[in-house]
Amino acid sequence: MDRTGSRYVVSVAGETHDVVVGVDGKVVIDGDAHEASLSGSGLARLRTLLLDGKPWAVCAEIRSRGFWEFELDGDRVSAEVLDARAARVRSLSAGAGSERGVAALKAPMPGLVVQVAVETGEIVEPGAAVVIVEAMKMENELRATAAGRVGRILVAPGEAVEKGQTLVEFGEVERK
Amino acid sequence: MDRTGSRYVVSVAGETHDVVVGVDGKVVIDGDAHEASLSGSGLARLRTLLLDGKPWAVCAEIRSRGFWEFELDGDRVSAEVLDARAARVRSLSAGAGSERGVAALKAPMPGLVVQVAVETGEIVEPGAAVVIVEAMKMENELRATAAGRVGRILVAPGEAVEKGQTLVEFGEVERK
Amino acid sequence: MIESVLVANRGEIALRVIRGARELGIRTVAVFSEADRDSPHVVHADEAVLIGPATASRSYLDIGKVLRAAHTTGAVAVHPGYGFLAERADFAGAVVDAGLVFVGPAAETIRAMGDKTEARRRMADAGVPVVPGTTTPLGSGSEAREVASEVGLPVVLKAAAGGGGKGMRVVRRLDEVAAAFDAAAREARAAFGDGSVYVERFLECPRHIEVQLFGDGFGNVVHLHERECSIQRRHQKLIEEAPSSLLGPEERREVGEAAVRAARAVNYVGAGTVEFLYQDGEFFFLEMNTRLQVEHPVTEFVTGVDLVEWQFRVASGEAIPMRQSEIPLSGHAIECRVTSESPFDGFLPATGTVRHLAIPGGPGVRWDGGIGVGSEIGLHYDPLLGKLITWASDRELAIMRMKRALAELTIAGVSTCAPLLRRILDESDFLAGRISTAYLTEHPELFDAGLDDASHTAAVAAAALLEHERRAAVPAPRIRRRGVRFSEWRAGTAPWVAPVADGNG
Amino acid sequence: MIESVLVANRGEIALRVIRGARELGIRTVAVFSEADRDSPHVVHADEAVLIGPATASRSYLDIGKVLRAAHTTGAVAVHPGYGFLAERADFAGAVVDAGLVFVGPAAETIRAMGDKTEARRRMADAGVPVVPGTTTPLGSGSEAREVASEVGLPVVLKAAAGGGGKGMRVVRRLDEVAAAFDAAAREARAAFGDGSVYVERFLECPRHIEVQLFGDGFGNVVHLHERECSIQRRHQKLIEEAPSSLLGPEERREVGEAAVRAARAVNYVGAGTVEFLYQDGEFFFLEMNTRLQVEHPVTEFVTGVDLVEWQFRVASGEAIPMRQSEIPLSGHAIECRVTSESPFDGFLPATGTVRHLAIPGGPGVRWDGGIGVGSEIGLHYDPLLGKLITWASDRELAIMRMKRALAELTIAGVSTCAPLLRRILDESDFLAGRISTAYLTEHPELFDAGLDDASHTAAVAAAALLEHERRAAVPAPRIRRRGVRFSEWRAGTAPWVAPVADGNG
Repeated sequence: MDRTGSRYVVSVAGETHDVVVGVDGKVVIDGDAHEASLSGSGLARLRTLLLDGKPWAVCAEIRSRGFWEFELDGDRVSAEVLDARAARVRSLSAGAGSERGVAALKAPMPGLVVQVAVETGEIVEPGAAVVIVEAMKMENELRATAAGRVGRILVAPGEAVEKGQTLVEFGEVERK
Repeated sequence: MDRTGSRYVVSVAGETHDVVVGVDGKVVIDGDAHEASLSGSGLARLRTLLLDGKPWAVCAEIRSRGFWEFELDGDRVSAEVLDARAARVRSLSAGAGSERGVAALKAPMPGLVVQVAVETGEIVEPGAAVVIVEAMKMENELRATAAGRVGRILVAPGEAVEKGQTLVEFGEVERK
Repeated sequence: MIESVLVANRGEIALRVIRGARELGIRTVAVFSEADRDSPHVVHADEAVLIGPATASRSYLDIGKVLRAAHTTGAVAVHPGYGFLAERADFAGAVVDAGLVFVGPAAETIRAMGDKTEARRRMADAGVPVVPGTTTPLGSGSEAREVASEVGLPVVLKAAAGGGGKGMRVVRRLDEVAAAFDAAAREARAAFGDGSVYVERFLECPRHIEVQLFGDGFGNVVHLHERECSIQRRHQKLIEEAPSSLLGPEERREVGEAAVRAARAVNYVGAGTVEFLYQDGEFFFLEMNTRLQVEHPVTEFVTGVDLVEWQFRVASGEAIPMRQSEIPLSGHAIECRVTSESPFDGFLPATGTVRHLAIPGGPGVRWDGGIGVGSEIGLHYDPLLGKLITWASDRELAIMRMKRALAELTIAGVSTCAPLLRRILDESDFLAGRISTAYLTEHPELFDAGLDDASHTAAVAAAALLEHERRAAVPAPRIRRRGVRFSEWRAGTAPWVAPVADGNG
Repeated sequence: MIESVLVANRGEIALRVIRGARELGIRTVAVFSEADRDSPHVVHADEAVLIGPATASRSYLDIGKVLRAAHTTGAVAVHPGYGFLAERADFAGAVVDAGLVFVGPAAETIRAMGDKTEARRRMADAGVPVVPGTTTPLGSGSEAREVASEVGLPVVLKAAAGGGGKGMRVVRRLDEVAAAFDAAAREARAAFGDGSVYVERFLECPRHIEVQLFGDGFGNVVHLHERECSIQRRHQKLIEEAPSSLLGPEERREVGEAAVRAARAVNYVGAGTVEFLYQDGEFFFLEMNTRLQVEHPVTEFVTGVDLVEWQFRVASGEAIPMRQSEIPLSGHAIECRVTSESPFDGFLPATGTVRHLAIPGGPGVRWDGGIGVGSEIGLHYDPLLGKLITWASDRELAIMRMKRALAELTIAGVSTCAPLLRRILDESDFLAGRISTAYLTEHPELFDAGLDDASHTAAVAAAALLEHERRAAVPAPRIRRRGVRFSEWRAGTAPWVAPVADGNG
């Protein structure tokens, strides 16, 4: 932290911003200076962000280092904050190690598998039903987002699944 | 903790009780067995004590080891909990080192001293005004609880005082 | 007045009933599952009994356990709330057989109205208009297909034992009828233990208008005016109002009288609701709910009547304390259901722990909630976290008040549908009262996720300040983690999630 | 309608006014001191301006700073709330001189009614009965003694600029008059910047009955019925009701008309209240408050009128939207003031941090609060944390509802007067409506501290379980502390704390 303030790279809703937090109540976002202060302290309680005179209710939770989730006047926001150095490291490694050609259908919520509508080796069209999961007494049909060949099927009807659990893997996806 | 449960000595509102917390949801208070459970976990939020089927709202705060302060269905309760060993130590040392013949008037709340109504050496009667403290724009007269001779006066008008701060000491108090 | 009551429910409705009972000096007994030890409905009862694990079939739906809890605690009456056992005739019968008072209508009434096909028959006989369709459950998907082609598409398949949109499917193509029939039957069996399904013509853009009824067994049946519940998604109500902005005094009288006729046809006792669909100037009987409704507070606000108080009075053998002409209708009330669902993500059920709760206050605002700070929001039960209700002298002011109240509401730690509610309250068709059950499908723009510019900037500033504050408070770490971990779900391919057959109701 | 308003206040009333403004689409500007950065009234405004340190004289009472904040933010009107600058004629004048709208009566009206002796003169002239006493401020303690011996003891000394019990002393012995005069003058100077004190005969057991007024400057003056505010301690109201359970229709009409006469005598515009003492069948004018009262919600509940809405309408140049005969009076409302004071400890001011806040909900319940979780309750401002208000169809049910709501209210982390409120609501004289301003001094048993047996046992069990749980969670400490530390205050000799002159009002 130097006299001109601390520099961060903030990502919200897929957009990335350059932010400088000054020592004088100034926050500079992408070059625009704002008056900003955050009241009190403490997570898990309502605090007030005063930004250019306008108050915002903020109730924050930290997910992991630099990852924040908060309610902002009733909207739920996820944000990632890196310092300038970490952001540079990130940009250099982008693209490396990403999976290619393999997709997986994961459970978007915990629930009970009601039906698996595909078989291994089958080719599915975009929008085709793959698995039906029941949660809160409603059936939710999980559909394919793209054409592909069904690989491993990792669940069976009657099985309880956790949020994020892989249900079905797809092999090499041929996009036209 | 043995199979028969953990033994505590609990003081509430000046009364002391022998309490055994069992491993089976039983709490024995002064020999009487009760079904008891405390829901969830965490301080600073409302929890449910279920005692013989009756629910109580509890919001607890720990002041120091063994000292609890909580709201119990809207009543504010202070409690001290010692284990059996600590209670024995306490009972052996009782009376030792207690002050005799000296009393002090302490501020029951933070505030501003408006007036000191006594002088050193003066003998005051029970109920006599000693100090007037203003808090929340109301004047509060602190009076003597017993007859006595005024010793050191530790505050002056205009001075801000903290809760618990000694304002005036009294010398040897002659009780009739 | 009855001396004590066991409330065979959980969440906000259990708390609502307990509040009403306490205000009449009735001793209250709560029952709770292991998932609900810490729930507000437990702590506010005079007595509480654990009746089983989280799974509803082994706790809240277990009639034997509920009756044993009543026996153990000496409760003389049972209030079922809504959902769970509320519309199970066998439960009402078992309560009465156990020598207890059931706070609701007779088992026979529940049975007749709970069988939606039987209800349609009875209403048609009483001269109440019904939607074209079958009056008997269907045997198979192919039979359903036949009926659908007779009645004309689109059709809606409905669970005979149903309610709340469960076991309900709208079908627009003949070749989809059989699959939808199977899904509806499966859902109905899971939800109600009865897979019977029938078919009705599906009205495309009707308004959902329902009438609150009360009967007392002394021959008195009154209505407490109507509610407008057209803002629905997947047949589940989201926003309700009283009165309907659509009806003139003449139509209000007409629909009220039709509802009273329906209630008299089944000798109705207690609180009930007759639901109608209204389209092109015509009312059609939809169903009769033999219980208190989720949305009863809007009626309470415009009439000043405490419906739970009336339930207890009637269950205690008292007559209804007002005549039809004495029941007020004053101002306008709106209710927003706040559920643990992600509205911009296909209404996915959301889970989490309530970390902070700020409840709106001030004039004309009511909150009926079932959660507190620390509540774990899981998937075992209905996603309704609470209901926000406002009243004002007219609809416009009631909406402004609701906007203000929604702005004050904070439930941190779990996604809710509140952001969608806020958008609806700003939308011009809603403000003008141009609504129908198709409203949400006709307004897909309400579901576009994303923050407006001011909120986006505030979010960026808040995130930077939060992280800045954290770094100032915490000494720099010795060991730096390599990279940053995304959640599994964010990193994966987002599946496209949609209900099996998403009707436009 | 005015386009924007600066709310020159804090706490629950600032939030109340902001809510009302938002519901009318009026842009709101909050001001706040450094102690209130995190207050609900700040976050719910559209804009907020820091105006100084915690000390009120350098923030909320600083007219220059308030006006500069209005100028900076472009606010076109100022709402003063109650307290602080609300009854400062110079403030109302400065607002108007700055070209802004003052939401309240004319400076001249405030001046006339704010000077209690001048007010007594004017009312006597208008034929409104006043309590015997002086109509000019007194010069000294000895003069006060002379007047007291003329009027007859007991007397009450009152700040001419006063309100809210500040600068007020009841005296029963002639030799105490001079000392009480000095104390009252000192308090009045500190609270209002004006040490003028006058004297009135003190009525021993009167009821405090006040009438809500509204004038619009078009010649319309209406009353919105009366409030009963007899439950007071040290002249500060604790529980208020509407209507009074004492008055019949004839007396209600009589006192309402007297209040309207009083308002017409000063060409009253906006919301105001005429306070009366009622004893032995007679009403006496006590004072007129030229602002919204703390207890205005009980009137809002029984009339359905939003008084803040009317304030904004009248300030915007509209006429009052109802005639006298159209103003409803329906059911019964009660308000309990929840203050940060230890009622069983001489009403000592209490401080702390709000660690948990559970707000009651359900039908007929309103919470007007100014605190949130994390709020620091200090000694800078009024101890009012919030107001709990209930409505029901009659007084008995409203009281039952209040008992139920108070049982749900939890404010953890600071002592409040709620335990005393609960006891009052169980006390038979209160329940029977046998109340007067002497009620609390006549019921010293309400102040006996201590838990009942069931609560005591629950407290013992809770403490044991909390400590047991803590020990199970935390590994045994290596180093044992010797002995146990009491807080200084508990270990010391408890002083007997009492107000300098504790009147029975």
